[in-house]
Amino acid sequence: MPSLSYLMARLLQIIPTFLLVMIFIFLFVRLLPGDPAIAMAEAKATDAQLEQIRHNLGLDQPLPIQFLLFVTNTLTGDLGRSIMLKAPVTEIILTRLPTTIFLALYSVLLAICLAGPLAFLAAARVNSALDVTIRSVFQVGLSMPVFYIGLVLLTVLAAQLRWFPVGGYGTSFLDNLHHLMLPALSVALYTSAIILRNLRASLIEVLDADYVQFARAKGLSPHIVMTRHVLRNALVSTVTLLGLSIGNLMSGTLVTETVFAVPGVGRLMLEAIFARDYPLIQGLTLTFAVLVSVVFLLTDIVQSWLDPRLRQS
Amino acid sequence: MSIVLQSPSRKASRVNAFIGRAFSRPSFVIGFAILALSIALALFPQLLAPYDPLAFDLSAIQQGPSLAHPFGTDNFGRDVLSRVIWAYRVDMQMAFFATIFALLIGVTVGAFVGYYGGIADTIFGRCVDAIITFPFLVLVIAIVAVLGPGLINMYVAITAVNWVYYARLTRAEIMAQKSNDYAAAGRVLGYSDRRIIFRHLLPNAISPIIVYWMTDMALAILLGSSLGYLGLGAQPPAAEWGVLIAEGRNFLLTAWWMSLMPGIAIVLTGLGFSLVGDALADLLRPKGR
Amino acid sequence: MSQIEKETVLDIRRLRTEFGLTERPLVAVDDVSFQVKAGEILGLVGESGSGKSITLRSILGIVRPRGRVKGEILWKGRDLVPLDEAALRRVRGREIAMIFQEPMSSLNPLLTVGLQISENLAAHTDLDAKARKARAVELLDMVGIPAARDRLGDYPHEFSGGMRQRVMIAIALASNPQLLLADEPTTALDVTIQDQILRLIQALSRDLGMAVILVTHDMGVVAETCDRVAVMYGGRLCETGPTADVIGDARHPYSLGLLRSIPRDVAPRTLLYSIPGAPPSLNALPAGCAFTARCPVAGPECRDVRPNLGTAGKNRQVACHHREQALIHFSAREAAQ
Amino acid sequence: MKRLLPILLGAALGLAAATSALAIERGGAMTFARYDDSTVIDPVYADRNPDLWMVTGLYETLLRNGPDGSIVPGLAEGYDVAADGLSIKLKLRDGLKFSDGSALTGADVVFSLDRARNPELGPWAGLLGAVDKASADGNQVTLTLKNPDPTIVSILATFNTGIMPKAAFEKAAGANDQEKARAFFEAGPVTSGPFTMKSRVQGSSMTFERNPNYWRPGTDGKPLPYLDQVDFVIIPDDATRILKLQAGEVDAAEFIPFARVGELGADPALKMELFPSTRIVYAPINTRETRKDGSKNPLADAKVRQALNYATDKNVLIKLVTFDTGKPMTSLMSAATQLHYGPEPLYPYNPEKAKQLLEEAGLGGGFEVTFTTLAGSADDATLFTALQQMWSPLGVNLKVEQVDNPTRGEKNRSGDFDIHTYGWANDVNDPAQVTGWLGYYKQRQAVGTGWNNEEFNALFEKSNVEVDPAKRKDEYKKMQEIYADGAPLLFLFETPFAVAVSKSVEGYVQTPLGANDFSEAWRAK
Repeated sequence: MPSLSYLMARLLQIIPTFLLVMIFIFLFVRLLPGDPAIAMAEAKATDAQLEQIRHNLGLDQPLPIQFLLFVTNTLTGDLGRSIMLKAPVTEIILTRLPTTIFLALYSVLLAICLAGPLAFLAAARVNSALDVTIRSVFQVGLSMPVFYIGLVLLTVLAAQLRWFPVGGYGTSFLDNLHHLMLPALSVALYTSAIILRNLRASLIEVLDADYVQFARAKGLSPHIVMTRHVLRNALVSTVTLLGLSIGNLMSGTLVTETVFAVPGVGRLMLEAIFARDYPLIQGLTLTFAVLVSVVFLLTDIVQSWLDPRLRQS
Repeated sequence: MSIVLQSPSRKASRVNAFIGRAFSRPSFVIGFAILALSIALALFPQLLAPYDPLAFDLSAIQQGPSLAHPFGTDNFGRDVLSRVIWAYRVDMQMAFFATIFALLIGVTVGAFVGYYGGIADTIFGRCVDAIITFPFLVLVIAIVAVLGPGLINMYVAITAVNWVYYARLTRAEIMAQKSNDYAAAGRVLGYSDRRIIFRHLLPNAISPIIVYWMTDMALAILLGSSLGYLGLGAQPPAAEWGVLIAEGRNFLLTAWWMSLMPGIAIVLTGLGFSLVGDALADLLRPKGR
Repeated sequence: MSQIEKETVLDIRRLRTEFGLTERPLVAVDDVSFQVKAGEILGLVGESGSGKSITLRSILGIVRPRGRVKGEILWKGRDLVPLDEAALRRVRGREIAMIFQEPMSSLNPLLTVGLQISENLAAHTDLDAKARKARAVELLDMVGIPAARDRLGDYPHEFSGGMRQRVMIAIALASNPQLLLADEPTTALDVTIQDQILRLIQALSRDLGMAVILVTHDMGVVAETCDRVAVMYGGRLCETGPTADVIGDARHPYSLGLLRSIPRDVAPRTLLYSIPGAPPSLNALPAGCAFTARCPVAGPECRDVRPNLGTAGKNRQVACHHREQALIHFSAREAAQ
Repeated sequence: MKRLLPILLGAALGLAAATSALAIERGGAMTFARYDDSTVIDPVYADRNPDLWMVTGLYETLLRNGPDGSIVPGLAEGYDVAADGLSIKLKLRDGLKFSDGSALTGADVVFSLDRARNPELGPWAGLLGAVDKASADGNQVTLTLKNPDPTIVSILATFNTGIMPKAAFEKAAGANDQEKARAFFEAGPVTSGPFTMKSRVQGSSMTFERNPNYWRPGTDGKPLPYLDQVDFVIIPDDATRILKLQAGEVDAAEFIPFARVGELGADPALKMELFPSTRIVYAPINTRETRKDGSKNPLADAKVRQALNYATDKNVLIKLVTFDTGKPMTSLMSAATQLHYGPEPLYPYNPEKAKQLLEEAGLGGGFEVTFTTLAGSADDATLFTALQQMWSPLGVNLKVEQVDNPTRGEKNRSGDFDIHTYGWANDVNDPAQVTGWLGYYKQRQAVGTGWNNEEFNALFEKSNVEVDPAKRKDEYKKMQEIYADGAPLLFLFETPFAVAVSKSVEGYVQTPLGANDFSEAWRAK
């Protein structure tokens, strides 16, 4: 297992990154054009009401003070109040986040289930008809935008065959698996195309590696050669890739949540953007950044668990 | 001197041999053909589209594919084929403009940072860390949200995020090239840093960047059409594949051609870019490592 | 060198290994026959691409990607060629072990050295976990790794290059094989370490009565270590014989070229001198002698007629149409020097 | 024989009554797919349509809007306006109860009305601006007014005067009214309307449960509502909402895009309801002498605005945008609004007349106009494309400028536009709201157009204190005529509320003001 000092060092690295992230978010919300007060007011509001809203949002304070307020509030978990939903941003995000995390994990799982076995089949017989077919299908998958995959699945599997519900979110775990199958699959198809590509390449590389030849020369059973020597080594780069594609995954859930009416943070982000709900946009962007950082961190930990060479801090 | 410094890839015979090898690969030929056709459609939609893409024809609403309208008509009687063809202009533009500035900025920054290293490199590293912490689409739509929807704003938003990826790639390549003999020779001969970077290091570092650019153009189409679909990219009535699919969204079962045809166009074009990109990646990969 | 005639353990007859399409195969090893006796170290020499590594891998049936092996590989009288994977697996590692050229890449970087030794024991012995551990320590001790007990939990990257090669040998020796196939075991190591490893192999062969096939392109290594030598070129054997005879009195133009071009007063570990021209590629082998294109004494028939490996003195075989001319040619050059 | 006939008749009549009573079935639940979620359903704080269209489901008002737009009794048995127009008396029904079983009394009414007219709280307090004091004596409620207000009766039937339980509300946690309101709502409020809120998952779903203590009887004589439960799911995407309906996952879907009305109407499992609404789609025209950038504004001339109106073929727009579900505007307000006057569609398509008017205005040579549309809106894109094609023969070069909603609001406020699209639906069952918004300069510069007509403004002010209904009606007729002639708008069309409902559900209504009324909905088993 990775050492504690390694973990600490890795955690410390996050701090300056996060400070920058906060500055980015803050600046980009404040310095660009558009008056949040008008965005939140009804068309019918008077100028005095607008002034009051600006005051309530702290928009009449100087920028550095606003930033300080932003940082201290954020650290205490206070992301302000949503203009659109009239509730604390933290609270809104916390109610919506589990859905998105569920969806993301679900699609990663589907993607691995799809890409894993196929990558093995393809790598076992490089350039065979099967390999070429698998690669071509996934190449097409890579060229399809997530929203389009979603629409196709929606039309065929939900609207016509009625195998799955058209959208929404379930009430129990199993119900969720059923409801979120199509949205998860739309993201998974794209993600699995990336995984397949990478896993196939690293499997081919590992299968040819000297240590696998050596393991075979030792007379080990194919099963042990496969699991202990091939799979584990091929996994290292795939785990890295999975970690790095978390951004893609989040982007994908944003689209798929919109297409399938899944009440997660992705759809919330779009709604917030259309309503110019600045506190909510700010909070959500930060949430996404935290999510991605956590996944990067987890990836590092898993990687250093898999690969002893990475354990030195 | 010139022997030491000349980058080998510039020799014409090598270029010819390279093109020969490229065209002997079926995947490259298919990809190249798709791209060539796409570019032709993007450049001359007025010659190739049978109808005005914007003209309403209330007598021909939502007609299925026929000889007169091979891709059918939409809910205003507009010819879907013509709209798909005109959309090539917008989408191919997206592929180009959403990436070219990111490439130029990223390569320049990456080259300088990679060559000089030091404090600039450290700051750059931190910025990269911070930017890749945001999911790409989230950051892009957040920027679009603040700037307002539309194509130009979308280019700005994508460029603002995307240059980082080019810069990171270029930096790594330049760092690798920096230690080579010809770079040292350039320094000994007293060439300016700029000349060493742009005349000697970059030409040798450029091939993985070009390969990435190809893939990135495919990604830009995916991203641009997604934004169009979400109402943040190209704006109706302009024809853009994502917008066309969004228009057909309400008629998935009754007028499937409205969303299917632009979808096929996206997949084909994306495939064109990635086939060419993959083939180039294979061909340009250094041998014997 | 032992004077007593020992039994032949490995007898390879007309070995042919090919790749690619059956209609237009790439032949990597063609018509190779040789024997190895118990306790004997056979050197298999040649330039890279001459087919020596593939010969070794053909013996164990681990030729990738999917090579086809033909001919006979008689291991203690039993032919290995027709055996299936399961049967071959009982031979691999247990009776015939193999070590590879790159100690860096041949050990799995993600697994502890202890596990990599004991998985071999688990596959071929009935030892329990505790006994396997004891045996692993013993093996590491035997190959000269200090503080062996403490190093079982270490990973390959925590060892130096030479130590890694020792670890690999320890793994190979785990189940007391009777034949060790060593594929350029010292090429990646620096000179002092090379020496130590070769001495280790020699000692093990002597002490355990284990036969060794040592593949190398270094004549010095052969001279120092091997009892007999077989020279390969273009996937075929050109000359075999006792080491001293072949080095002192080479007959094939290729061996002659290899040896005679080395100035006598230089230490024997000098790398092979490159004979003018390049070795032929597998898809451009002539029907006749593979060395024709680079041979100084080649006649018109050499290109089309394959010379047989013919007896040339006690225990010696040479495959050449023009042995005399070759001798004269190289003697003249030597005289000129 | 003579005796038999009445008996037979009576039997037949009884049978008829029995069948119509039998036709309604009680119990069960329906699932309703909404386009957006409510945030806080509170009479005072509701400010977005998804909030305020739900309020009357939970909170009953003293008076109600009848099906024909007239005012009918609600919690109050009736109302009595004093002759001087300065006070109103209302008597509450006997035995009224909140959903928790506690009695609904005059004190609750005073509490609710005081809250509703407190300008510190919600955006709607102005509607009760004329009220000086609300007081109660048992079931007798009296409102005294500062000045006569002809709209007050309508306001007492408007969502913002819904009656809330004083005791339960004050018990809710929170330092101020706003926090209390949220806590009260989140906890599943005690209500006076047909339903209570059982559960809610923000952004995803909400469940209304039957209020057993609701006062109003159904056709079977027992109290409403018929349904035990209404489940709401939030599906913002139009196509997904409809797919869910077609798949039978929901029983009704609101805001059906007009493009799909025909298709869903033909679906044998569905009823395509087009509820008359007060919703109008129009385009404010900047009438100021100069544009924001200082250049001369050709649209300042009423003749030019009239010309553009004549040059616009509304029927084509209605076909393109509303797929023939809309109607041309006949006045500044929708035909479903009280005191509407408009015998025929305004500015029927007449390109010759348009041309002539432009000649008269000296702009026969053409000019350039910018049309500001909402980015991402397909309807706006269609409107623009159609208008561009309709106006180009007149030499009007229409340019498009796409902005998002807040930017459009900003441009409207600052007068930085030529023409832009806008929509409106009444919140109150009285014409004063829409008339003030669209035409009264002192309110919002006549919906940002800068149109400032002295006569219109004076009439509007006068009508707001006019107690004589007949005179008020005259004043409104005059205002509508002046407005139509001044043409500060491009008059486009009225649209209905399109809701598709499963054939198994009956009686759901969306009122002209937009309110979702489930009180008389029922489900056939």
